[in-house]
Amino acid sequence: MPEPANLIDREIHPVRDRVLLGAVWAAAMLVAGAFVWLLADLLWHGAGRLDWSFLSTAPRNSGRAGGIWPIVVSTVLIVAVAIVVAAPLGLATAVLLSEFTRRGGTTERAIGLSLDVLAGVPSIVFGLFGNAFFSVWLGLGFSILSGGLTLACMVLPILIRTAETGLRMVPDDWRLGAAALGLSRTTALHQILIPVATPVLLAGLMLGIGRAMAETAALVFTSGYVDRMPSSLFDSGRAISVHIYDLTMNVAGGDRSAYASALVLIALLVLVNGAAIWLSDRTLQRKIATR
Amino acid sequence: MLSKLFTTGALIFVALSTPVIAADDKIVITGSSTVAPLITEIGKRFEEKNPGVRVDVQTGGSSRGINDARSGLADIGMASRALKKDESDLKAYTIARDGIGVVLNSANTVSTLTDQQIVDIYTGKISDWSAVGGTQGPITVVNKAEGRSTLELFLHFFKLKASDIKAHVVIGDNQQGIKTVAGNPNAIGYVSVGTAEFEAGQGTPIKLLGMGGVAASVENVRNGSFPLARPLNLVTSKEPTGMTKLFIDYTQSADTHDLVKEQFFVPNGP
Amino acid sequence: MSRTARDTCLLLGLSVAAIVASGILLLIILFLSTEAWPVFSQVGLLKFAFDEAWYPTEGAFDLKPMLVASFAMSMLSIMLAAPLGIASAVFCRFYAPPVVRRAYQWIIILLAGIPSVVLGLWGLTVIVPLILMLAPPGASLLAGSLVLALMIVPTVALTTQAALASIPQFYWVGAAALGLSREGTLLGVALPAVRSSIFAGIMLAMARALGETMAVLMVSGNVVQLPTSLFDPVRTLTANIALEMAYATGDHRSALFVSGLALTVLVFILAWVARRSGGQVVHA
Amino acid sequence: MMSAVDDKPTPSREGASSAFTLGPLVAGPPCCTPQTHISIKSVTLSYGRIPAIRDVSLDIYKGCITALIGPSGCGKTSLLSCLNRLTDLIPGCHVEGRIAIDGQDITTPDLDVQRLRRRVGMIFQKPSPFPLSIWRNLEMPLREHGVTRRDELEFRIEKALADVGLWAEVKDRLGSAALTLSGGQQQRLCIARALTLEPSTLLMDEPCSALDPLSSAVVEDLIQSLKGQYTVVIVTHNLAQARRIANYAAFFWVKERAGTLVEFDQCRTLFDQPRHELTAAYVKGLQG
Repeated sequence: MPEPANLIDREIHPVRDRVLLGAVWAAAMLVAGAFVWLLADLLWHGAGRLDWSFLSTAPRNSGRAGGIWPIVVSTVLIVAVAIVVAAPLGLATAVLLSEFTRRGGTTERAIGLSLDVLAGVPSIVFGLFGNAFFSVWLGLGFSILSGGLTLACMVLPILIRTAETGLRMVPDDWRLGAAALGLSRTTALHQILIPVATPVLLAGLMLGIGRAMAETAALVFTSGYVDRMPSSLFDSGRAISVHIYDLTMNVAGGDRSAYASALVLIALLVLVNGAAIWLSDRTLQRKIATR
Repeated sequence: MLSKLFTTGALIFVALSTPVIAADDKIVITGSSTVAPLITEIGKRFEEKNPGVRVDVQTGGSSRGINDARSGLADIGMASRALKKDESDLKAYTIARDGIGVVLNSANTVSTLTDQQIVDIYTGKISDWSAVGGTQGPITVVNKAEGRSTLELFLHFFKLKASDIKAHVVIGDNQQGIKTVAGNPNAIGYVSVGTAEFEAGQGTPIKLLGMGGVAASVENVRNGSFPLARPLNLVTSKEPTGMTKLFIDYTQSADTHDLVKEQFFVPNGP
Repeated sequence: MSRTARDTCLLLGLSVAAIVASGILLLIILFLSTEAWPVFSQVGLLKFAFDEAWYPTEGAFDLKPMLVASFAMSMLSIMLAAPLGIASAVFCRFYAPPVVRRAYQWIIILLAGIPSVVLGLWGLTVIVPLILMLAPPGASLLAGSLVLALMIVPTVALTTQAALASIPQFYWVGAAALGLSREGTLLGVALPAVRSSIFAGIMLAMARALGETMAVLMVSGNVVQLPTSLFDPVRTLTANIALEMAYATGDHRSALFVSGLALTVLVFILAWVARRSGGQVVHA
Repeated sequence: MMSAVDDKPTPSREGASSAFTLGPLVAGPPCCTPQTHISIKSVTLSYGRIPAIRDVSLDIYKGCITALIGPSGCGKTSLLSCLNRLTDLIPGCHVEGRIAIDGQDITTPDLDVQRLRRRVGMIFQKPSPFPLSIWRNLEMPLREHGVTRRDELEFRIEKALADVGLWAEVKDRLGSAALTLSGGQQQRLCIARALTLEPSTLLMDEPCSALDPLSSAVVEDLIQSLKGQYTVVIVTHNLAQARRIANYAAFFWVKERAGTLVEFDQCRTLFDQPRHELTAAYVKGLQG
């Protein structure tokens, strides 16, 4: 895509343009600076604790010693359950909103409003609700499954909103073109619209994964506190963020392990998001050809 | 591509969903987040001694422990407080105690406070450290959130009501109190004596104040001379039997005293 | 299966998904209401709005200061985060050299995944002492807003970025053909073209800010009072639940669920107002 | 997109300069059977409550090219969309009246619209190949319509590409992206895509107006060559073009804020001896 800057390089509003340039750089540097500061803080306190055994062993002495391996496994399982449930549900709802409802119509307004409100439900309320609904009412108990399902409810609005945006952005030309060829809407979605919207869907997925990985309050009451290696999805498993919370708030002398766990969490995010980017690039290459 | 991925995902999902044969005996314990780390450690040692037994510890607060023990959702509840009057239907087993002491930032020049001074500070009558012999600076009163057992203990000891206290920062868990006081030279708070002693030893800038002439130390909590302490309890709805009884007995035995000390609590008995 | 039938099946499936997705909220409201009912039936609704103060163990249930705090904190944080997030997206797309862009992209993605506990911890040990130097006690409305802003910047940035990426090429070409500079194109064409998507992102971010619990609990001081300045400690509705739920019993516990309901109502009103005004912006 | 350079006219066309002069008028019925293929009876189309076309009746003859002409906003494109039920996609769009293709009513709700759209292909003003490879652009619709045998797919795709004069140009790069083709090539690809489905009718909505004169001429030739095999309905603002290629022409005008059919006749008659003064004034733009 040709950048506008390549096409035009004379300045008509030098002051405005310079101010905007400065402001954008300043804002970006501010955000980056805050992140680097945060990361440096984590590294400063936690790097000394990081080694292979921290990754590969189970916690001892309430997490002050030992590692976090079972907790990493539980975290990945919980997030996987959440995404496996929420992604199809979210995509389906987004497709309904963008392809089958009119913007500003009653259906769109009702569903949209309920999603906006759902996005604002506090995570601790999700936790209490998840406990009452999944753990007790559905009888799943404290388990990775209840935790994952609770998180699925939580990330749903994010996934739906972003996917809807992505699909609405696909030019109507292709919708009309597909219809004129007698393609079913299913085919048009599957072959063209969804692949074209993939970058946006991916951005939403990353937000969702990030949110799910970072969640604490919703998991304390659902996937629980047990730091043993889970043997099935019906086992309770402690998520990293719950572990971090416990270490910082309840365990005296747990701070270094907490910082180190936070670093592991960030590494995990890099891995998961990297995989997501790689996967979408592959799908895009196979499905969509623009160059 | 995506559909293949989903199929694989679904297969893994199904494989993992198949519950493995449940452990011979599973004890579910829920409740206080203060007690949970200790019980987790005791549970692990108990599991080693009794193969086939699983101890699942869940948190959620003392009231959750009480409720779950009462409703039968948990075999045992954990509470970092004594039972209340309307909880006489339950049975409590004290496994350890936890002293509560007043802490200041170590930069603070004040080294002792009388009970009256503490009351005056917490009720807002004294608002500057110079009034109690320190260097000038506005006092930041750190208080616990409504309902928390340390708050109730504190209020009870100083004969105050929750609404009497004029706090500047309200905190939840113990470590938040320590971090808040450590980060603010003019703060005053009250936290668990054991953890404060440990943190001070680790170089965290806080110091414990004595109370009523008794130094705040684990030793003084153990021998009963320190006035502010709370029991850490396991709670059951009926007389425990079988594995549950075995576990409760084990938690109260001397076998676990080292674990109790590791968590900076005060073991039962001498 | 014929193609038309396949489409019908698709629509059916999508509708079911949408019903499930919007049904969750109803379930949650039902759950909150059931849990809150005991205290409602005993002390009535008005007590939560017109009581003197919040001392639930002493039978005082005033939620006003916390409603105001929740509202103020989320507004402040979105006012900080929206420009930062939009600027971040614009930076990534138009200003950053390729290497910087990739790095910055990762920063945003990772920032989205930093647990609120970690942000809270950082806020408590870094931001709060800094604010303390300006005005005690440090833990304050400002600290909460700053930490929240950092937390929701990625939401705004990623949604804006996604929206900018999907602007058809002829917009850029068309704008360039009109002799618009990069900045002119941005302000005059690109951002207006995607304002509805940006708006949706901001709504998501604001909802997140309203619902955030742990980080806010750690840095905002949690004193139940109407804030008179940025440096006053405040307690949000979410922090209220998290702080007191652990030991709350009986009416106190019920009252905490009323906090949850109150927050839901607040979000509902904000979302509704935003949709009405936002809708006009979008269709203008 | 407007790169005319790489859009070489096909060898079959001699003297591209003729695109700039008025060609000889194409005679009416003798080249095609005056047999009704599509019958439009009292069609009124409205968006919400606002009618866009009012009471249009028109017969479209088999194998002929029928041009719909008239000023912008007079409902030509809307009428075109009725013929393959693309109107279904527009929320709030409502069609009354009867449209029959080969005697079969296509306005009934239980009609298989996808089968209809296979029989009635459509070409849009803006070339809209999918963001797929050239091959996949042609293959995907075929598969959707049940053609899955490899040899048949290859045969049909090659034939369609050859019919639109694109085969020689793209046969070595079928795997590259369709969006890398020039505008004219993209439009011919879209026509080929419609042809692979073996439709009986092609609807064209200003198919040349987004193309440069050379590409436009190539596409125009292509449309000419479809005559006889396919029934073509074309909307165009280029009166010279309509006059060059169409057998029949229908003139639309806006009356009471809705499009209506003013005059329908053989192309030559409509241009040379318009019966209605509105038509006369409109085509005078061409003649004057």
